[in-house]
Amino acid sequence: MSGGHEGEPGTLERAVEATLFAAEEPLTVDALAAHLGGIAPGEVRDALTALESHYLRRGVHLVERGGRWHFETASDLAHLLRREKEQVRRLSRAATEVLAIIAYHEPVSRAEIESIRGVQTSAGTLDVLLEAGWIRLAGRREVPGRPVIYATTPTFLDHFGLTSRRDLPGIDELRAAGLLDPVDDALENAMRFDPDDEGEEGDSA
Amino acid sequence: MSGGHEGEPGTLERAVEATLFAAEEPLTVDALAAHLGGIAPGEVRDALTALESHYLRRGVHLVERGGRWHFETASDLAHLLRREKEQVRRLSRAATEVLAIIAYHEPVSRAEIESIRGVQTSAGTLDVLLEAGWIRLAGRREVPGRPVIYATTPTFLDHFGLTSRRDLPGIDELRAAGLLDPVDDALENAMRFDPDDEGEEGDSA
Amino acid sequence: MTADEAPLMFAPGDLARLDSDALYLELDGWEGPLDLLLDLARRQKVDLRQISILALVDQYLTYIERAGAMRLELAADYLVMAAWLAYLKSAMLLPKAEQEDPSPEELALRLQLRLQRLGAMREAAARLMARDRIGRDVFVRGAPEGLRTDRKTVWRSDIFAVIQAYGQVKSRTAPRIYHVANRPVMTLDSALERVSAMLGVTLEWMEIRDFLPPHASPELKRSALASSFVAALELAKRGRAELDQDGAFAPLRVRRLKEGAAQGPGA
Repeated sequence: MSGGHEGEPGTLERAVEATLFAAEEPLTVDALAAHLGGIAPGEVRDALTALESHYLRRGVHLVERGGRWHFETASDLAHLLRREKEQVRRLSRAATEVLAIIAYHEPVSRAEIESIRGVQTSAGTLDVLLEAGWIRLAGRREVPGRPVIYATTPTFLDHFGLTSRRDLPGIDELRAAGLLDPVDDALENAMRFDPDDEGEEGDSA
Repeated sequence: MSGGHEGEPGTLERAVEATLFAAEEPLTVDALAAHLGGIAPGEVRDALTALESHYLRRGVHLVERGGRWHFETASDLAHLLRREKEQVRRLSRAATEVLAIIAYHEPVSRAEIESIRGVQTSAGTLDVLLEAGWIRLAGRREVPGRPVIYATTPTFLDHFGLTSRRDLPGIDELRAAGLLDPVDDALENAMRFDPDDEGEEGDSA
Repeated sequence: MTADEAPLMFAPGDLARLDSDALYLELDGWEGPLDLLLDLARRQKVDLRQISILALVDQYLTYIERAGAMRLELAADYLVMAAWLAYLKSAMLLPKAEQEDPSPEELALRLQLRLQRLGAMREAAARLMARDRIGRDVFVRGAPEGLRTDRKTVWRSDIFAVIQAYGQVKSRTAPRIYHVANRPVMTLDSALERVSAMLGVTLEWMEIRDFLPPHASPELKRSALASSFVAALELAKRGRAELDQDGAFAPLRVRRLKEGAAQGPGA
């Protein structure tokens, strides 16, 4: 990498830039390294960091979503770029809630989703989210009945501009307040301890 | 970034950058101006000029083709878009036999190869040798049907470390080396199992 | 709060709608009793942790009563919840004395915790939907060139493999000459002749070994033994000789049959 101030981007930086521009989907550091002919991942990471800061002031940003990198337009330009045709999937309120519950609790079973919402979840709601590529089947919970459990996907992080699940709005506060713990755990904590207690130890997240 | 000539890109420059990045096809100055809410074309042109020079050193260039602007991979990095991945494979036994027959008998037609080998030879086997660059079409035999005849190439001599075909040991030498001793084919196969060999005769790999 | 969330957030003036005809529309928007309870709780404009379950229960029951009066086909879920809340209410109003295991306080707390969780998720969903979303607020490259990886096979071999392969082809396809060794044998015919002649000498039992040529090579001897045995069998079949053996592998003896006793098919 050519040192100094920004000025001339190094060869690898240019190669990473070109590759990510041309890629049809976000790429991991490893995928980039492999595509560039077996560069050390560390060097790719350095190039990404340099690019990220270079593009910070531009109309296009380099962002990391769930370990995968891609370019996207700067969010502050949204008002200029918004398209006439709505490209974004409109979600029903039910689907929105289910998505949030999965994202904040993952992995989570349908029964657990239903216990939070207090209503049955129609199969169609999960289908919509699966089809959008935002959630996936994440195996089965090893409890009687072995229910299927759901989790979010990298595409979900990508779509909502989240670097990782830790970026979910307010997730730290919700966890600290015990609001991501099952009601039974919270109840036990509330009955046993001072209500102000944060019920942290039952944390299963 | 030390101020320099470039400095912070202005909002219009950033907007043009983002618009061209997100566009599905190259855009004219007028289309850009309209898309950005009726900016004066002159300003758009200025922004394009600034962008063009900014991207000159990058891995992606802003280029104009027939009055339309778009981003494209820097030409010196175009090879990144189409990478070749080399995969080394050992020549199958069938192909090795065919190659040996061509080397010893060249120029030789497929029918002659088959009569020497005593088994049919799939077109795929010859294709592999052609692809490897070890054999070439050496014209046609002037007999009824004018079959294609094959011969080895300089690449063949090169790869196998031969100065000329005369370096190939003669029949007498082969016999002396025990290479003409009858072998039980089944036993022989069992002794030197070659994973590439499987189904070679029938397939076209 | 973007346009997406508008239907699920209630403006401060919403309470008024409780008394209006809009009731059914709101029911359409709700999926179940917990939903309705949460909404009622929100209207109290208090933190869900401070909420008065008793007040909430009252509101819910009032609501269901009115809705029921106007429209009968209220979902069973709503009525079950109403019944359960009515029970909860009465339990909470009764003296604390000897309550059943899940105390009304516990039931109320459980309800409150559930509402908190649903409320938290609903808010989280709203915040999630309000983020800059790809295809709406931010855009990825419109026409990416795409990356392609062409696999190219590089073939590898070596000269020994080629020479060896040629040797195998040659040896596999070379015409093979089969030699049949010319071994010394005694044919059945000559054995028959020999045994017949020797049997003519005496009427005594003779061991089959005695019929063999005394100076023959071991190979010829084995052949002679086999042929002589078959010859003996043949003679027995013709009624000209009889065989005798004490047991398996015991010496095999042969004797000429008297001419008169011969009933064979004739020679």
